[in-house]
Amino acid sequence: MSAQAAKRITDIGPPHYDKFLHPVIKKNYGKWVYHETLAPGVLCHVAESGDRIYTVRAGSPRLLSVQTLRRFADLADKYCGGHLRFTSRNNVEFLLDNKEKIEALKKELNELGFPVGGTNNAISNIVHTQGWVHCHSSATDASGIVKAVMDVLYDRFTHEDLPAKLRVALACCLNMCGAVHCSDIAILGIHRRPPKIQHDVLSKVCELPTLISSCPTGAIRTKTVDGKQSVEVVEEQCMYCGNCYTVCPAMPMNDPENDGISIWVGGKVSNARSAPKFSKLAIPYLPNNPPRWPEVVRAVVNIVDVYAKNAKKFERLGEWIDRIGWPRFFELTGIPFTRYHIDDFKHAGLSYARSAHIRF
Amino acid sequence: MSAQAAKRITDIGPPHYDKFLHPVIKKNYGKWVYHETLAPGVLCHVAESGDRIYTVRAGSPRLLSVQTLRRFADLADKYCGGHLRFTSRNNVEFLLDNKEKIEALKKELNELGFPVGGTNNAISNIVHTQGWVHCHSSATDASGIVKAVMDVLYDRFTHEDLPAKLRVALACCLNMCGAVHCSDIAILGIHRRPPKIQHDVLSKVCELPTLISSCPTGAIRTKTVDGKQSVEVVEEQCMYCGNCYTVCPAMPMNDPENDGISIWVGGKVSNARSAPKFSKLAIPYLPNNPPRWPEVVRAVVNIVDVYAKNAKKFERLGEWIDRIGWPRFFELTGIPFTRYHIDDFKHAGLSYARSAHIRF
Amino acid sequence: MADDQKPKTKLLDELEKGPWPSFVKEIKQAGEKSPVCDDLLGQLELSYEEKKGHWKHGGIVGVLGYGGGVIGRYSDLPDKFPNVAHFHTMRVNQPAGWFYTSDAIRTLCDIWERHGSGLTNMHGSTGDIIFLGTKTSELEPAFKELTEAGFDLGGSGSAMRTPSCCVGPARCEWSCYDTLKTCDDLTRQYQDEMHRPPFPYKFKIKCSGCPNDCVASIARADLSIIGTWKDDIRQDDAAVAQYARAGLDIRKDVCDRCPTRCMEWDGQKLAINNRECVHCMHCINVMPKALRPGQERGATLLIGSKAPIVQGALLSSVLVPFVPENELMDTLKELIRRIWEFWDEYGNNRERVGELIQRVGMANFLDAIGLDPAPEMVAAPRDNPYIFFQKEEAAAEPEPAGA
Amino acid sequence: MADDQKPKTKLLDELEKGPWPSFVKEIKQAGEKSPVCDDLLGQLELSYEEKKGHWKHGGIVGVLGYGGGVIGRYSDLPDKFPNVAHFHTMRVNQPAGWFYTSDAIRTLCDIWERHGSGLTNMHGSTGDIIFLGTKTSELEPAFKELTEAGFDLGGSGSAMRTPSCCVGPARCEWSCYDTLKTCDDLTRQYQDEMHRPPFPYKFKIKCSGCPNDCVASIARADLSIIGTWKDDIRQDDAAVAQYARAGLDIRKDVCDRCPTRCMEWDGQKLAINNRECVHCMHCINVMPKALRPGQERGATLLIGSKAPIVQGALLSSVLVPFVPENELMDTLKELIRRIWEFWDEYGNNRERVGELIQRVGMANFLDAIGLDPAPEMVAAPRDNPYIFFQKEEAAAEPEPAGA
Ligand code: SRM
Ligand code: SRM
Ligand code: SRM
Ligand code: SRM
Ligand code: SF4
Ligand code: SF4
Ligand code: SF4
Ligand code: SF4
Ligand code: SF4
Ligand code: SF4
Ligand code: SF4
Ligand code: SF4
Repeated sequence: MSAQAAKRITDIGPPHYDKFLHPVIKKNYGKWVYHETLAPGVLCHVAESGDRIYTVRAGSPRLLSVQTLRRFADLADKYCGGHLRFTSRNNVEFLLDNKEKIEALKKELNELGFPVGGTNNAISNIVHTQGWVHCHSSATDASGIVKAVMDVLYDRFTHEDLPAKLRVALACCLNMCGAVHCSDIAILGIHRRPPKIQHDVLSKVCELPTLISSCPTGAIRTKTVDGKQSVEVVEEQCMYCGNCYTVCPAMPMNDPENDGISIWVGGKVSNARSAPKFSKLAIPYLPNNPPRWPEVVRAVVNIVDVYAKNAKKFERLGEWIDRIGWPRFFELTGIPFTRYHIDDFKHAGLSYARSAHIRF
Repeated sequence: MSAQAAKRITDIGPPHYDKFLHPVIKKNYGKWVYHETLAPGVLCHVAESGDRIYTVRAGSPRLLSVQTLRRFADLADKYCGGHLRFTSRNNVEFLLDNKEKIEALKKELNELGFPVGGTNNAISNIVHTQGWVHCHSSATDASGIVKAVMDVLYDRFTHEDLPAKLRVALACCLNMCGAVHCSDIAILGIHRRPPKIQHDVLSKVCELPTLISSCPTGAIRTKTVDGKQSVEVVEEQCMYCGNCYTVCPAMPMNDPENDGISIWVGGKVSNARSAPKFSKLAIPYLPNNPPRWPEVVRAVVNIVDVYAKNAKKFERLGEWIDRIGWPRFFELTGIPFTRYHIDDFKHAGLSYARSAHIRF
Repeated sequence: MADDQKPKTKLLDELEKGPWPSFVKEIKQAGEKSPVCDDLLGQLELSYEEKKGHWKHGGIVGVLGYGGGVIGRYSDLPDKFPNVAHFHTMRVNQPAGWFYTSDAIRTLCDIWERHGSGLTNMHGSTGDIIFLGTKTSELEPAFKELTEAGFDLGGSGSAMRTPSCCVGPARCEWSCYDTLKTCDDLTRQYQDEMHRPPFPYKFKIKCSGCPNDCVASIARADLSIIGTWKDDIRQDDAAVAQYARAGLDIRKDVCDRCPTRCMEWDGQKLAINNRECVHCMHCINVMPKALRPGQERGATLLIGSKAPIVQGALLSSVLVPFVPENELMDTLKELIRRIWEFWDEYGNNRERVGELIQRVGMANFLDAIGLDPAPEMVAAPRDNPYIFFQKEEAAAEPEPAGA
Repeated sequence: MADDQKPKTKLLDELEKGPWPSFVKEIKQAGEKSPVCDDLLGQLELSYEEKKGHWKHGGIVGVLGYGGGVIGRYSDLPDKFPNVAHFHTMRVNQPAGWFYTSDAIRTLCDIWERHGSGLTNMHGSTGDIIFLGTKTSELEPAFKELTEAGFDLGGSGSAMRTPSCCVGPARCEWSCYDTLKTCDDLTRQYQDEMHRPPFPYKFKIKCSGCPNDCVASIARADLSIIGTWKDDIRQDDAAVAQYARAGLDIRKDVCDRCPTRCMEWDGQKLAINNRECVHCMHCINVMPKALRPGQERGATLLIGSKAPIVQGALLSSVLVPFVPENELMDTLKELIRRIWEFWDEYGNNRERVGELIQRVGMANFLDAIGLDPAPEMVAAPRDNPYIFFQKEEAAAEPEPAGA
């Protein structure tokens, strides 16, 4: 090792992107005029100069071994002069300047088990989180459900046959690291029982004022248990958000019998046509049923299918529901409407139907 | 007096409406097919039977002397077989079965000083409240402002030349007896200083717990003043709603220097096209300037004129603003946008612009 | 009172000018017979000068056996304006739809000239006939004459208020239920609740025959009854064509303004996708000769609107999406009973029913009054994941049908 | 490790089947070289059997001098799965736009094979390269090799997070500012705030080149930078006509879906009323060859989005309607400084900046950071009359211009 390398380097940030850009991109940076889709997963961007850059997008499980990454690197070398990128939904994109090489690349990717697609009105990758693979908070797994769902939605990834983009996201607890709250379909891990308080250690590992103020509904009160300072949870006021556990390990939420999945629909992020919107509750609870979560898969596929069949061109899922109305959404999907669908948190009143606009 | 009359009669309710209906109405009750407008203020409803009932609507100050009422009764006798009604906006309607008599009736009404109009896309009467004529709560007068405004909007009452209906309402305090909160233009009396507490009588005339809990922002705290149980108001937390005064006379709000008028726009009640909506703040404060409140009159007329000039056919004021956006509304009307326009009450966050939809 | 004794009303006199009918003229006119009006004018002129009101806070007065219907009012300058030292108003149940004969009007005038200021509001914001200003001693005599003439008082305080209704079937082709009958029936049904305040706070009912909502029920009534229809809009194609010929731009003015865009006009034929119609009335309003509400009629019931105090204004929200006209009265009575029962038990002092629902949550309210949750009740399902699962359900949830 | 020692993963094996690429395969593949992965699989299989996670709550670990960038993670069954007794992740700043060369990828792989599980997330939800699982003793060596290779850690805890950006000008014709440069500049600028948690809570920045918002900035960033333009949409009429000829129904698919209906298509010519355009991108998305954003480009700055905990999810809301591209970096730096100053002083522990604004009110926040209120900041002005008038203003209000 050199003398310089021995010095501890800090606060340098990432390598400058410039080093990693494809030469065609570097040359035409900011000078793109339009794009075309050549096939699902294959885009062509045309620059003012007339130059073209081709993109081949492949689905990824996001959780990648170095072995697979090296295989991607090899493909990039073979087809792209060593250039690739990842997308904001964790797909991998190969950047080519030679249209002729596209088919061969697609073939190799398919052989390696990486489907090409996810563009335009396909279902793209499911943005997701850690689940049982790496997080202490999870009410469910992440990668397993994603795999089970995408196995069944596979053709929706490789074909662009939906009325519009459809974004699925998953978060394994209410912290929502997958930021699922604005997704066409959100799969959200939830608890359904209050924390089980570990009175014996609580005051040792947690700060009581922080703990008490962490509860959005004020359900936590101090209590002395067996002579030790601890807390109690007013069960009626607890809606199982787990925020107390985030600040205090002595409030574990895990409960195999009661943890599970809720399904949310109709959110979006883009400003295209309608403003961004939050996803709304479709199904309050489905059980955790590893390894393939059949109830969850069925629920998601059902919603996708009903949407695909009924929505008009350019209607995102939430825009479709806005047109047909929520009653019809529940009718068409066969999902029961329950007391849980009616908001009762802070702004609940604003979610009531405050007009006589009704479809029969 | 007869023996029967001597007995105290109670709980009989109003006379049955049936007794008061015009014979043509009685005959065609529930059997109307369509209507036409013959002139501003003059409607013709056609029944299945082919019968027609003609309505002549006249503007009223609502505060009516028995003398004027008797004059209305005389007109009803002369032209309507004794039949008249009032509208939900306090206009008077004469009901005729003879088209020929309409012009003569209109002429008499005009001579008596009662304008005919208020239908369709005219500005109808201003729904209003008591003001200094009869209420203890008022931050302003009611009838005086209505008179001053309608004097200037007179032609808008007698002509139907607006893009759509335009409803003006006035309430003299935040209790909003005029229910102005869903009006195209709302004129609302407001206070701008906290109550002046009468410590000497407070505990005698008011219940402290009721008083304290009456404050929407929790601004009222118990305090002992000169040895007497009383309260204090945390000034920073008081937004001058006057609810404490409603429950406790020892908290008067009146303040000639600071009381005045705020102007709200874009509300509606009907479900036609868009859902009902609340009026939104346009001008936070205008001074009380009796007898003719010139600032208020100018403000209302300005908004009406800008709307009349810019809105499309069938666009209610709020629908017009929805299309052009609030920034343009403030630009076109020349009204300054201030910190007061930004909500800071319960649901404030939901009123922020949560999209990148911006007009430049 | 001699003319030169009349109060000087320099400011108010300004309001006799101008084309709109003048309330000052009305007061002066009544003043010709009633000295009360002179003092009213005097005090009002003072208010105009000082920019503040001169009425004292409330005061409970009324007629024998009634807890409501009169608003007590006292001048804070009784020495200066002795004739309005007392100046109470009486709220009188209006006849449904505000229909009168000239005789009825004259009867009312006579009573109020004898026992009050001779000033009225036709009508108050809630809908009552307002007899504006009298003294305590005249309340009972006025009441006696009123009831003898077939009139009765309305509500005030923590009581039911006089229901009101739009002109409806009496003169409107769009009325989807009998608003006058409903309003009248309800007024009669709840005389006791109106006259003997039994509630945590006031309760208002308003009846509109169709979604145009000409009595503003959705903004101003604890219970809003809005007529609507369930089947298809009745359509007369010939009349549609006639509107087009007469110059109406059907695509722009009708189809493009339909909130769900469920109408198509191809230049020849208007096609309405009635399954997507939200019954907003717009197309019918624009083409009254060509389009009419369907024939399966009834009403939507909505709950909870009110003015801003305390927790912000509310609009009523859907409680029962559709009640057929012939079931309306029975449904209303049963529902009102259950709502009042719940409100009685759980409502705080001065808490309107809409505020109570906000506080306890719609789902709990529905439980309490025995209604099932329906998606029509919400603009959208919840967007926050803060669900209070019911104890018995956790650990034993069946898979929902649609899953 | 011999093959027969591999853990039995009956349930997980099911997830090797099916067409979508399998994360189980990935773990097994990495397991060929790293025993860590076997224990990960073993513990995960147990989670699948028991339907619960087996990680302990948090734990603070890191590299020297940094307070963030590593997520401490410990198994709650360390005896059973000793190789994942520690299983920390390292968050590594991704290069802007997630562009790599094959060499860079290989470098990362080599480092992580040497010092960790050989498992990654490409990428984490915030955008970092995630090195998934290593033990405490390997953190510092891994860090050393990373920095030597030109990489650095991202943020965690109450710190700035690695900003992220859409592909922008690198490959998108719609980018209205240089998202990569902005993202890279910001990442470099705030290395200190990223590595030494100075805040009440986390702070995220995301950069999207246009309102399509391909990095979901409006939903997932405390500061959302969304490209937009101020002048007219560039329009190529010939290309419009070509779309029409090719079968696009311009009226239905473009004009009727424009949120403000500011476009007219008469079958020949497309007319856009650009004053009413809200820059939603729809028409441009549908006709990329015919329509393009204007040339007066820049960005809208929005503030405050976040996930639901504690007071409900937030979307970012408009803070600065438009910053020209050439002023963007300076404006951002100044604004961020002021925002952080205010948040530092007034933010509660674990209070995101969006929550703080909700708590103190937007107007007060604007005052504090020195911005004037603008109507673009609100969807609509307030609808409740609960206005806190400022003391000095009451009693001395000038008449507003428009009155
Ligand atoms: C590569 C990527 C950006 C990146 O830096 O990684 C990207 C790239 C493009 N987006 Fe995107 N978007 C990307 C994530 C997003 C996201 C973020 C997300 O999904 O989390 C959104 C917001 C989604 C939402 O609203 O929930 C997004 C909303 C759009 C839209 C608006 C769609 C709509 O109608 O709502 C367009 C326009 C269109 O597709 O017509 C769009 C259009 C495009 C175009 C066509 C832009 C262009 O001219 O190059 C690019 C290829 C489109 C495609 O995939 O069909 N892109 N795009 C992201 C690919 C993710 C993936 O692997 O699938
Ligand atoms: C007489 C009255 C009912 C009553 O029982 O007294 C009434 C009567 C009619 N209304 Fe109304 N409306 C009456 C108050 C209302 C109100 C309530 C209010 O103003 O406080 C509303 C809700 C206003 C709002 O949204 O803020 C109302 C919203 C409508 C609408 C919907 C207008 C819209 O586009 O939003 C229509 C339809 C139309 O005009 O095209 C309508 C239509 C009608 C029709 C044409 C119905 C018919 O076929 O007979 C009637 C004559 C119309 C006219 O005045 O132009 N009426 N109408 C009320 C007259 C008040 C007045 O003196 O001006
Ligand atoms: C007379 C009338 C105004 C008018 O000029 O027409 C009126 C006058 C008063 N109202 Fe009202 N309200 C009148 C209709 C309304 C309406 C409109 C409506 O009913 O459609 C509202 C808004 C709708 C609602 O109920 O929310 C209304 C909302 C209030 C409130 C606020 C209630 C609330 O829950 O927010 C108060 C305060 C209170 O009850 O303590 C109030 C209180 C009052 C009091 C009794 C003053 C008080 O604080 O005690 C006023 C007596 C004035 C006087 O001396 O004559 N008045 N009040 C209306 C009744 C006439 C009638 O019976 O026909
Ligand atoms: C790794 C990652 C999920 C992933 O699989 O990609 C992640 C993982 C964790 N997040 Fe997250 N968050 C991750 C992106 C997000 C996002 C999405 C985003 O940044 O766009 C969000 C929603 C957006 C937001 O910030 O609001 C998010 C909202 C949270 C929250 C809730 C914060 C809030 O204000 O509501 C917590 C709770 C906390 O901070 O105490 C949280 C906490 C956590 C912790 C540290 C668990 C905890 O309670 O301490 C998780 C560590 C898991 C582990 O062991 O690896 N994570 N977290 C993401 C970071 C990777 C990266 O650096 O690229
Ligand atoms: S969503 Fe919850 S469980 Fe999943 S990674 Fe984030 S904090 Fe952990
Ligand atoms: S889980 Fe959430 S609601 Fe329940 S006690 Fe903990 S913080 Fe409070
Ligand atoms: S609005 Fe206020 S001041 Fe006016 S009548 Fe009603 S309670 Fe009295
Ligand atoms: S005026 Fe309103 S905010 Fe002020 S102290 Fe009284 S009740 Fe509270
Ligand atoms: S509410 Fe409907 S039915 Fe009643 S008068 Fe108005 S338009 Fe006619
Ligand atoms: S009533 Fe309204 S929603 Fe129904 S078709 Fe007519 S315009 Fe459309
Ligand atoms: S956000 Fe806009 S500029 Fe960025 S990639 Fe998406 S479409 Fe292109
Ligand atoms: S960008 Fe959106 S708002 Fe602007 S013209 Fe196009 S479709 Fe309409």
